[in-house]
Amino acid sequence: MNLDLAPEDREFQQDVRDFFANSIPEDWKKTVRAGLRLSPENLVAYQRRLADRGWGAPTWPKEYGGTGWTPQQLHIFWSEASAADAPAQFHQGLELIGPIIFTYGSQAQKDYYLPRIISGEDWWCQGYSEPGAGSDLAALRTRADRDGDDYVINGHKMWTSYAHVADRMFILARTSNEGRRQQGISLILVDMDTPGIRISPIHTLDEKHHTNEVFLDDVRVPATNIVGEEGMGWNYGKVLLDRERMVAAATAMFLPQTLRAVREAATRRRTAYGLLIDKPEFRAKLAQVEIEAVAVQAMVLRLMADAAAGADSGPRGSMVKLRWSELTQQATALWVEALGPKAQHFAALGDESELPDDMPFALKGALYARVTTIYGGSSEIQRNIIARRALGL
Amino acid sequence: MNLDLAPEDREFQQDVRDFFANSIPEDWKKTVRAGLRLSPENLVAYQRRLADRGWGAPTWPKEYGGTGWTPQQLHIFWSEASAADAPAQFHQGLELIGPIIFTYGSQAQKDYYLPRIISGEDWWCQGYSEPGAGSDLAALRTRADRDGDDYVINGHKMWTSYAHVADRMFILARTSNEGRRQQGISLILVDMDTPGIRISPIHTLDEKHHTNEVFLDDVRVPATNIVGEEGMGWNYGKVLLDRERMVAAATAMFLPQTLRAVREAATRRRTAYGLLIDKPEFRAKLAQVEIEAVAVQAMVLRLMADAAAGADSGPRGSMVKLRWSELTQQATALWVEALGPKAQHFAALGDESELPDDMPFALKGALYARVTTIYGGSSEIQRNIIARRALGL
Amino acid sequence: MQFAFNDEQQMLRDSVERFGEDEWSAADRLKRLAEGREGTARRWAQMAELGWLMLPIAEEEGGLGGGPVEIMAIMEGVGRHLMTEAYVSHCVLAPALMTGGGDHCAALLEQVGAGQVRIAAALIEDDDFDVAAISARASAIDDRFKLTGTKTHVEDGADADWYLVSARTGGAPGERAGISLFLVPSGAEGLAIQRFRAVDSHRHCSLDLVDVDAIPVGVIGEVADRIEAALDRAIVAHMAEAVGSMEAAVAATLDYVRTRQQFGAPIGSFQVVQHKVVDMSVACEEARALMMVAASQLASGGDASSLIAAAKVRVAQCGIAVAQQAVQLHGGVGTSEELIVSHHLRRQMMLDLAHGDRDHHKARFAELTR
Amino acid sequence: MQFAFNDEQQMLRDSVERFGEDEWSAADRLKRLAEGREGTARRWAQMAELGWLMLPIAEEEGGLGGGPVEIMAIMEGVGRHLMTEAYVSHCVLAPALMTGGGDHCAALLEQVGAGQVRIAAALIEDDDFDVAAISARASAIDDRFKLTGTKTHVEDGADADWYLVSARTGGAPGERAGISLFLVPSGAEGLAIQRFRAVDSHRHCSLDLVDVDAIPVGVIGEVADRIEAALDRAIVAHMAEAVGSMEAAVAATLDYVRTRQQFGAPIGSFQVVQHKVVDMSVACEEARALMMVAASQLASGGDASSLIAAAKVRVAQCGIAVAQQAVQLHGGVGTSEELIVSHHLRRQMMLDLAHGDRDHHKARFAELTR
Repeated sequence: MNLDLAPEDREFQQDVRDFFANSIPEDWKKTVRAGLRLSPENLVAYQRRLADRGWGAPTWPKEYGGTGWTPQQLHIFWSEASAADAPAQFHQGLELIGPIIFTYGSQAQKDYYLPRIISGEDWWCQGYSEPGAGSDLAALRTRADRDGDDYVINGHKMWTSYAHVADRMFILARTSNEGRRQQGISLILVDMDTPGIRISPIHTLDEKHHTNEVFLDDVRVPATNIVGEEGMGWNYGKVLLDRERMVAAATAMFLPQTLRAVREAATRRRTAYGLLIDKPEFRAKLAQVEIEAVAVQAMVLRLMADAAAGADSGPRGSMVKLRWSELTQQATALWVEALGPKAQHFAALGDESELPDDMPFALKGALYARVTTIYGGSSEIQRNIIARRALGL
Repeated sequence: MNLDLAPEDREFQQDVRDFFANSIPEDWKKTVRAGLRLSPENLVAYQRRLADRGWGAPTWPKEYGGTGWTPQQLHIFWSEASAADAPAQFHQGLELIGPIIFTYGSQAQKDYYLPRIISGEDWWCQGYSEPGAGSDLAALRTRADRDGDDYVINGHKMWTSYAHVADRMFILARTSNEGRRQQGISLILVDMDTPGIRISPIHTLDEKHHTNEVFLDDVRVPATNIVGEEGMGWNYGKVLLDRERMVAAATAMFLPQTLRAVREAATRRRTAYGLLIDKPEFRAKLAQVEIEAVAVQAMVLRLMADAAAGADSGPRGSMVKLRWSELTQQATALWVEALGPKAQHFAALGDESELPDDMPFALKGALYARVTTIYGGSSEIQRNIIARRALGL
Repeated sequence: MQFAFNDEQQMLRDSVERFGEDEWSAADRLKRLAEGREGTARRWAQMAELGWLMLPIAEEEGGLGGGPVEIMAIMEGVGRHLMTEAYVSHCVLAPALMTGGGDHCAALLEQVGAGQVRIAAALIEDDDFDVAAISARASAIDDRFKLTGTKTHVEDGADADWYLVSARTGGAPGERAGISLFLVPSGAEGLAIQRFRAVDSHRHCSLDLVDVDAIPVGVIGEVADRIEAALDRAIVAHMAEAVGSMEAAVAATLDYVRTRQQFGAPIGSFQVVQHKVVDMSVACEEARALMMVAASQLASGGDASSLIAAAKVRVAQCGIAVAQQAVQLHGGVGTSEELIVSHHLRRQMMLDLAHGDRDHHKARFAELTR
Repeated sequence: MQFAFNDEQQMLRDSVERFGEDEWSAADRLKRLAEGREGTARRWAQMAELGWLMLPIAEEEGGLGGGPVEIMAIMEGVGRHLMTEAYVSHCVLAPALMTGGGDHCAALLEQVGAGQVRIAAALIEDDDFDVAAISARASAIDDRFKLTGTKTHVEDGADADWYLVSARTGGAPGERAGISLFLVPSGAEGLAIQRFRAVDSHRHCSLDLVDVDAIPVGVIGEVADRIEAALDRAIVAHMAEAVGSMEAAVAATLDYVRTRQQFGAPIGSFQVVQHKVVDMSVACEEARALMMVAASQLASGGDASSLIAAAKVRVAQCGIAVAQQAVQLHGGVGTSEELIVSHHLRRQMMLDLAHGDRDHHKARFAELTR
């Protein structure tokens, strides 16, 4: 989608384009197009490159080390990153805990943690979900008991992505059992090398290790690690509501990467008809997904324009999440289709013969994509939220 | 779908085929393929022809004038009717009130009403829905008050199909306000020429007059017109649950008629590519609908086999209704698509120039089809029923 | 990228909104439709007076030079109130085809802007939406042209005074070269008109032409691109209408599910109903975003063709889905003439067909992005 | 039309069910998979002992002459318990290709039935599912044949002792005439095998053949029909597996939504969840009905090809939709290796691909019903 750009934006666009032209190794691109995350080492390397360029925190205000970019600039940045097959930045530090810290954290927390997020020195993971608290997060049971100058944390977190590589974790824990379920929950920062933390991998259908259970047994952290006030942790999540639209927007902008991969696979696949990409039925299906992706890009433009105007986007962030996740699933499924019989060759057995590059990626992408309608508020929960908040039902 | 037939069934099949070969005028066929009902006069004429052949009530036991056919024979009968572009029989007398009368009615009711249904002499309509009682039928407010040897009925019925041509109506009315909402409801037979009945047409989006509001003001009917016991009307509906699978099955078997019409239209339509029917994208879409229609036919075969074995079909009648109605909508929509730009020519203006035969039919069919997921228990209600009764949720 | 109207556009929008409420309130719809051509003529005169008819006409040709965004401000209101006046055909498509066509065109366009003349485009033959799939022939005799052929569908053509007819001065059916455009008055000798009504109460026609005198418009043999560019403008305007109609259908449905009681509660309290309304509103947002980006791109003069093809497909899909669901959630009453929702459905179905259905534009998108 | 098993078939079904519960309980699945080939070998021997391997082989060739309905009784259990043993490839497809192929085939089939030999069909080239889209060549030298070519995918071929290879003795790629079938041992000179694991833990391979000695099976140059008929049998067997798997996925989901508590209630009490489970069970019913009608039609000997093509498409669509929804309704835990539902999803995705995906069979259906 070409935009009408002001001359200064056009200059900025060229800067960004130049940067990406030299910053993305070929082997990253394959992974990226599958809608898969790079390995943690590579994501950290990417974050460092951006930080070196001064672009480590594109959505943050300047005073906290961010770029202070306008939404227009952000849109340009993401467009170019997407076009260059650059990955999305890993967001748990940058988009989740970072903004909470710079909004509600103490000066000491700001000074210490924020630069380390930007530089890639600290990798954060999120300790929210629990076995009995998924969609219904307020049902969480992890306790943080005050003991002198410390909190002593006990509990069991689930679906803690990248806990196995993270340096720090932000968790929601119950500091009181009184009042409504949402009350008495606090937000606490935990170093991952604190004694009493045990991490157990959760193996998932895509055969990648990206998520974990985290067991906390008498994990003792200084009371100063609490963010904001005790018992107010639930409320701090609200700052994220407004930022979530940015996460959704950024993620959705990377969708065309997967569609390029589908096109490439279909251009390679020979069929009795000729190349798959020339087959009218396949073209119609690809066009359908591409058209819906254009629609999502248009929705993102509206979000960014709202942000630029300082306007409330209402439920549009949720809508982009809903549509983006569905489309990722459709696009990766179409990619598997484009591979044909070879999609049954997921891994070589015995001798390490060469597999086509995109083969396991297409399948890993299609399998991993199943979780996109579940995490970050499942599609069912998103619809509940829209019904309640936007439609007043 | 070809079936393995026993020799006697094969003979029966030939009889039925011979009958239909000579019984369906060309102008009926066009209407039938659109999934539209014939005009009342034609439906009555069709019923008379069947009755003359002894086939007026294919699903009824012999003792009440039915054919006493086996499910296998019924399946053959409907298959042949469908293939011959014969209409489905109008079901409100045959499948709704008829079976209630022969199960719960008095001897006098049986002797009088049943033969008149089979012969086509009496056209019945169903007075169930009301403005405030649609999906939630138990909310009905029409009252039947006992006055000597009569009931005096007051109320307002909605969606009374064919009230404007019907001779008789069976209505649900409240004879008591005590107990649960379902209690105190009675089933009463009403002659349409009784004073106090006023019929007001409901104009619908397909521009055909097939349904009505019926206002009942002090409508006085003999108390002997009640079916079964006072206050038990709600329960008599239950006999229909088991028969509904037959209505669903019969209706679903007529789906291929519409698909033939789509094929014909696409075979006539010229495009820049050639005939529409040869266009791969269109063929893929048509194949998809035809394949789903094959699936529904297979589901019907299972239903009939259950019936033959005297087995409970569980929710399979509801499932056939769900799928059949969705497919009718898809098939008629595809038919409109197949017409192309000409689908915008619904009716001639001014001089009565000739319109292609299938043009208004395709559109009437597509518009009328919207009601198939609403009437007879909307798709939402069907899913509620399956969730509760079959899945125990 | 403009996502909000400026003051002037907002005033225009408000004025259309008032007109819609006065003239096309949902409750009076059947009465309005029953008035037939007389009603349309009355409203058309009012619209001329309000300056809307001349809005899209270039300033050089006596119009106001309004662009896609101004047209959008009008068409959303047309959609919300389901006005049957053929604004897009006569005031967007015809002027886009005729602009720069010389004195005769300028004179006619002035009359169009004043509401005195209606011109409809006769582009479609042989049941195909492709502008190049035509075989009507224009033969030059001295400086004059004679047309012979059949136009299967003329959008909003039933009551037109003039027709803009595409015909071949060269080339074979399917080729883009050799297509020319001509003006033909509705009373021309050799012209037979069949008039039709569509399910949305729009009035169309088909034309049979046998040696009909015609006046050329634009460069002989080279108007395929111009026709497609003009159609793109008409399509974007129709998309704004579709979005207006969708949003009205959602609003009506929201009202209904909040008030309609079944099983002792408003049906809007049932989760399945809620999620369906949510999906409707997501579809609205999708269609609105596409429509606005397309209008904006068109306004900026950039190449918008693949974007418009994409938007045409998706807006139609969303529009039909929303209107179908609106009917479904209203239940039986949703299928009645009296309620507005089924009128939205019928208009959405016909908007899909106007200037190429979903399949046509999907194939076009695939071709343009090949 | 047979919709219920007879006593014998019911006993067979029960025996498979017991075997599945003992050997492939969902809780032990990861352990079973970790055993790799040893586990498969042990279970294969048990299956031989139970007589299942010889069940589909013709009586004349030392088998039990079981038909599609008996195979269905076995395959539903295979699907319910997601057994990875390649019953269809070795015991349905290979025998159907080889039956009546003479002494050599009969001798091999006896060994197949006894579990001593596994034979896989190498039919696919060039990334296409069409049986005629092959160019591998068989050259006759005296009475012997030499094969040269590439087979991109051999279903369950990783551990086969023999391959049934389709190759051309005449004709051009795309033509049905000139296709022949050959037996090649896995250790043949000139044969290179690449072995792969799929996401469902089935083990496949591709073959490169250069002047490989081969034994002809069936009539030279005329086996295209035989191959398609054999594939139809394999496809119907796979559909029974798909239905078994779908029903198990629905049962697991029902259990889960009845017990999993969120917001103070089992999630199965939420209407949206209920309707999704309903749609899953409708899809199951649709797939089961199609599968049974197809098996029955195949058993009766009538022409079943378009019916089977239709069923293949729809069962795959239903199967994938059901398994995806099962994962979705389980939430995060649905994506974990430990829970069975994602294994059903992976198997359904691969079953779609086995012997032609949805698109291939949709086009085939369109062609057969033209």
